[in-house]
Amino acid sequence: MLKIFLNGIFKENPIFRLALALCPSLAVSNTAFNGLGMGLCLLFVITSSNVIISSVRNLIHPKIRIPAYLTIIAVLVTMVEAFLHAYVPALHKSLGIFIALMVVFAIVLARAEVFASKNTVWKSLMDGLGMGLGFALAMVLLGIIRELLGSGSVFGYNIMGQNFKPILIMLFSPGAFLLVGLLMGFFNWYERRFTKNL
Amino acid sequence: MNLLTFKGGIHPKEEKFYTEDKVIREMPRPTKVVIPLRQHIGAPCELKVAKGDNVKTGQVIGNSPAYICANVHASISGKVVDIASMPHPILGHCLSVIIESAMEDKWVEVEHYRDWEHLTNEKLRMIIKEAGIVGLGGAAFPTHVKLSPPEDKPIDTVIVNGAECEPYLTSDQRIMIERAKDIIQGLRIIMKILSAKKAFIAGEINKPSALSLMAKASKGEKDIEVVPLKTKYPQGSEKQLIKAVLNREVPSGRLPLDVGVVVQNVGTALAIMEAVVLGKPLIDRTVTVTGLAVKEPQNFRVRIGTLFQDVIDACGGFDKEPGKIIMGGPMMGIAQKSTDVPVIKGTSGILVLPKKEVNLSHPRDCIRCGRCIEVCPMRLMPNMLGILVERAKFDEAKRYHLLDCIECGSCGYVCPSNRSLVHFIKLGKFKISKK
Amino acid sequence: MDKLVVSTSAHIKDSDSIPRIMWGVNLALLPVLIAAVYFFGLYALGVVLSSVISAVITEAVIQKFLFKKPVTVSDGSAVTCGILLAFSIPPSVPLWLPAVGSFVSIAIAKQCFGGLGWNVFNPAMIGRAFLLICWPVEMTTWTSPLDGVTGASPLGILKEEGFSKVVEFFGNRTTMYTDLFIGNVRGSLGETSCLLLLVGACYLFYKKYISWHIPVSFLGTIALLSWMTGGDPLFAILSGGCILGAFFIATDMVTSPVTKTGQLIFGIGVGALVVLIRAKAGYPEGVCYAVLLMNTLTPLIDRYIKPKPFGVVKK
Amino acid sequence: MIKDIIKIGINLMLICLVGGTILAATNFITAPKIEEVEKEAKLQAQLSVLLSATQFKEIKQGFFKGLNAKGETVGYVISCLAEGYSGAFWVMAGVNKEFKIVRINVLTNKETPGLGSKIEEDEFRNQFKGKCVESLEVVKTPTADKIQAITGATISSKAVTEAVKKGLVELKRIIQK
Repeated sequence: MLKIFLNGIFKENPIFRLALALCPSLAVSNTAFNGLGMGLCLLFVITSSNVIISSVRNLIHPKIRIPAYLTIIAVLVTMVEAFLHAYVPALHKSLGIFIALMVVFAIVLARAEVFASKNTVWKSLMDGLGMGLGFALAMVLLGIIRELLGSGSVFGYNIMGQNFKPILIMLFSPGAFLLVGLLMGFFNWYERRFTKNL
Repeated sequence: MNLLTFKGGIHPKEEKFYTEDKVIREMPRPTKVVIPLRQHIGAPCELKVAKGDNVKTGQVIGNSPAYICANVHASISGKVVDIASMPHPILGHCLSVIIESAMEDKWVEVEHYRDWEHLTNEKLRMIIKEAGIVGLGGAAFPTHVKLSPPEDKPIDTVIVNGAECEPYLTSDQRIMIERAKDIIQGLRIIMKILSAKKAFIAGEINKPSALSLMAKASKGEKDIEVVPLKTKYPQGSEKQLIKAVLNREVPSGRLPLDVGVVVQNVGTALAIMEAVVLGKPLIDRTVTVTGLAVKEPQNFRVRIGTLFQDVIDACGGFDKEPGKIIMGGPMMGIAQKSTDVPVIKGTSGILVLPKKEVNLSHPRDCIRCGRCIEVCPMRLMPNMLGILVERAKFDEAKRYHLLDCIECGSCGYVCPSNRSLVHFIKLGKFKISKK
Repeated sequence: MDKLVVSTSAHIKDSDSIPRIMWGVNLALLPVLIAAVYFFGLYALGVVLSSVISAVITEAVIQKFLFKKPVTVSDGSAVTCGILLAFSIPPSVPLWLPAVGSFVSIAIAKQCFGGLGWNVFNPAMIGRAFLLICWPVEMTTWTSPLDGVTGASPLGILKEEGFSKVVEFFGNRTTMYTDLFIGNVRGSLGETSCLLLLVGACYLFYKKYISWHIPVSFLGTIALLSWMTGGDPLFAILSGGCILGAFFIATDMVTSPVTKTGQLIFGIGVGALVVLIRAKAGYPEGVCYAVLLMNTLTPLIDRYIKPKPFGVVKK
Repeated sequence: MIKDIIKIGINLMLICLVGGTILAATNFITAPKIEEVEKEAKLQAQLSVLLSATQFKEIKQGFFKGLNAKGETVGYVISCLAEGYSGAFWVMAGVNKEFKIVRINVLTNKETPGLGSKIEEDEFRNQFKGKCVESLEVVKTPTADKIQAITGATISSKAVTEAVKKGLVELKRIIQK
C-alpha cells in the first residue's frame, strides 16, 4: 500500500517522470501559492475520481467507460470550481481557466484508466493520494523556484532583496518549460545514479 | 582554358614530383614471391600446383571454371616451397602459393599473335582471360568480363583512363610516356573486341608530356582522340570520367556499358597488348614506390607476389620512420599492418608516409559545414550517411543513396571534424549486404 | 616499424579543422571589437571579456564534470559564441549580464543538445533572447558612441516616430548612411560598424569559411522587401544587426542548412522575418528572433532540399 | 445487441443523473455565495477608484454613477477595455463631477510581468490623478501635465491611457446628452 503511495511521489512522479499534466505545470506554477493551490485541487480531484471510479468499475459497461469516467471527473471538477469561486475567490482568479481544464488533464484520466479501473478502492485511494501529492509537490517545487527567480520572493515573501534583478523568463511558460526540462534531467540523472549503486 | 571535368571533387597536393621523371625500371627478381589465389573481384582460383612442384614463369598456378575470375600465374620460375594462408594487402589473409626463385628465369612456351587483327573476338577474349588480366587501376575486375557486354547493349565508345588523379602515383603517367605506341595497340584490340567506333584517351592536364606523347602516337588515327582533363580528384573514377569526356551520366546502380561506354585503364590496355602480341600473361605490373619516408622513390616493374619489404629495400629502404604504409594512393589506398604483404595485380603504388604526415587527430561530431556535400562527386550527403551509419540506421542510409558512393574519400579529405566518412560508408555497405 | 597506423582512406587531409575555422571566425571579429572599444570605451572590452570567459568556463565545467567528456574549449567555438553574444547586446549592460547570457548559451542551447554540431539553435542568439526576455530594460538601453548619452536606436526611432524623424536625427540622408556605415550610432556593441564587419566578412570569404548564399539572400530579401513596403532599403540593411547577422550569425554552420540551395532558402526566410518583425512585431529589431525561427526550419529544409545524386533520374 | 444498447443507455443515464444531482446541489450551496463574492469584488473595484461614493448606479453598460450616502452624485466610474501588448484587459477609472480623473485601477492584465505589468503600480497610476481628457497623452520624457510611459513598456502605457481617454470622452457624451 505504502509502495503505491510513494510510487506517485517519486518513481512515477506525474510531471517529472510520466511527463503528464505538463500544460498546467507550465501555466500556473508561476508562484508557489498558485502551484500549491493547483496541486491541492488536483489532489482532491484525482483521489476522489480514483475512489469513485474504482468503486463503480464493475457497474460501468466497458464500451462507455471513457465517457463515463470523463463525466465523473467533470462533475468533480465543476464542484471544485464552484467551491473555490465561492470561498477562495483569490485563488480562483489566479488559476482561472486551468481549474476547469482539470477535466482534460491527462494524468486524471490516465490514472482512472490505468489504475482505478483495475484495482480495489483502497489501492486506488492510495494511488490517487500518491499521484496527487506527487503532482502537488512538483507544482510547489516549480512554483518556489519560479517565484524565487522570477520575482525574488517565495509565497509572497521577498527573499532576494531589493538589488535582485528578477529573471523574468521564469514567470513565462518558456521559463517553466526550461525548468521542467532541467528538473526532468536531474531526476533521470539521479535515478540512474541511484539504480547503479544498487 | 576550359577543360573538361565533372562537378564536385577536390584538389589535394599532387606530390607527383617524387617519381614523375623516374623511368620505369625492372625491379631485380626477388628470391621469393607470395602469390595469393585471390587478386581480383569474383570467384577465387583453384590451386593447380602442389607443394614441391617446380614452376616456370607464366605457368598457371590457379584458375577457376567460374566466369568472373582471372587466372593466376607464377611470376618467377622456381620451386613451390609452401602453400599457406599468408598476409594479403586487401583481404587480410589469403591462401597463397610461395615460390622460391631458381637461378634462371625460365618462361613457359607462349603463343603470340603479331597479326591479331585476323583473330576472332572470342579468341581475343580467351587470350585475355587466360592471361589473367584484370583492371589495373586498382579495382581488379576481370577484364574479359568487361569486354563482353550483353548483346542488347552496344558499345560505341572506349575511354582509356590515364587520369591518374590520385596524388603521388605516377605509374600510368610513365607508361603513357614510355609505351604510348603499345597502349594504342592495346586500345585497338579493345576496340576490335567491342566493335567500338570511337576512343578517347583521357588524362589530367598536369601530365602534359604524357598527353602530348599519346597524341603523337595516335596521330593519323581519326577515331582516337586524346582529351586533356582538369586536374581534379576523383577525375579517374569511371563515372566521373564518362561525365567529363562524353557528358553522359551513368544511371545510379548501373554500369558504364549501360550508356555505351567501356573504360579501361592505360595499364590494362598495355597488359592486353602484351598478352595478345607478346603472349605474356599478367605476371608483373608497374608500381610507384613513393612517399617522404622512402629513400629513393621509384617507378618499378614488379613481379606479382613480391613482398612490399623487398620492393622498399630495392628503393634503398626507409629514409624516415614510416608511420603508414599504403597500398595504392593516399585517397583510396589501403593502409597495411606490415610490409609482409605481396604486390598483387591491383597494386598501383606503395606509399610510405612518415610519422609526421599521418593524421592522428581525433574525430569530432559533424558540424554540418556542408563541405562534404560540395565536394562529393556523386552528389551525395556524406555527413548524413556518416551519422546514419553511426546510429545503425542502414535502411535510412540506403535511402540517402549510400550504395551509390564510390568511396573516393573526398568527403573525409575536406571534413573539418576529421570524421572517417569513408569508414562509415564502407561499414554501411557491408551491413546492408549482410541483410 | 611495429607501430604502423592502420585506418580507412582517405589517408591525407586538407588543413582545415574545427579549431582553425573557429579561431578564424574569432580573428574576423577582432576588427569589430576594436571598433566597439573605440566607440563605446574600454567598458565594451569588459562586456566582451565577461561574456567570453563565462562561455569558456561553462563549457569546460560541463564537459569535464557533468558529461565527463574531453574538454574542447581550445577549439574556439565557445569563444566565438561568447563574442557573438557580447556583440549583440547593448554596450552599457552591467557586467554580470553577458556572463549569465553566455552561461545560458553554452549550457542550455549548446551542451544540453549534445555539444558542438548538435545544437538546433544558434547558441549566442538563444543567450541574447534569454537576456532580452529576462532583463528588457537593460537590454534596450542604448548609449551613444563616444559621449554615452542614452536614447533610442535608429530602428527604435523608426518604429515609434517614422522614417523622417530618423533622417532628422542624423541631420540628412548622407550623414545617416555614413554614420550607420562607420558605426557612429546607438546600437549593440558589435552591430554598429558595418565597415569593420565587412572587413571581417571579407576575411571569412577569403578563407572560404562562409559562402555568399546566406548573406546575399538575407540582405537581398531585406532590401527588396523594405523597398516594396516603402522603406529605405539601404537604411534597412545598414541599421540594427543586419550585417552582423548576415555574415556572422545566420552563417553559423551548425544551425543553417547544409546545401547551398537550402542556404538560399534559409537566407530568404531570415530576411523576410526580419522585415516582418521590424514592421509588425513589438520589437524594433528582429534579427535575433528571425535567425532563431529559421533555425527551427533548418532540419526541415535539409530534409527536402537534397542534392540530386549522380545518375539518379527524377521520377 | 439490443440488450447491450439498453444497458449502455441506462448506464450513461444513471451516471448523468447522479452527476447532475450532485452538481445541482453544489450550485444550490455555492451560487448565492458566488454572487455575493462577485458583487463585493465589483463594489470594491468601483470603490477603489471613487472612494467618496458609497453606492453605484449603472447608467450604461460600463458606465456607473457614484452616489454618496445622501444620494448625491459625487462622480462616475468607467470600466474600459484596453488593447495591451499581450491581449485586452480591463481598466477602471474614477472620475469626479468635473470630469477629472480621481484614480484608475488595472483589473485583469496579462502584460509582461515586471515590465508591462508596472501599469498596476502606483508610480504609473498616480500620474492620472487630476488629469482631464486633453492631458491624457503618453510621452517618453519626464512630464508633469502628461503621462510618462514606463521604460520599455510604451505599448502597455499607451493602451491604458488610450482606453481611459476613450472612456472619458464617451462618458462626457452620455452625460451631456
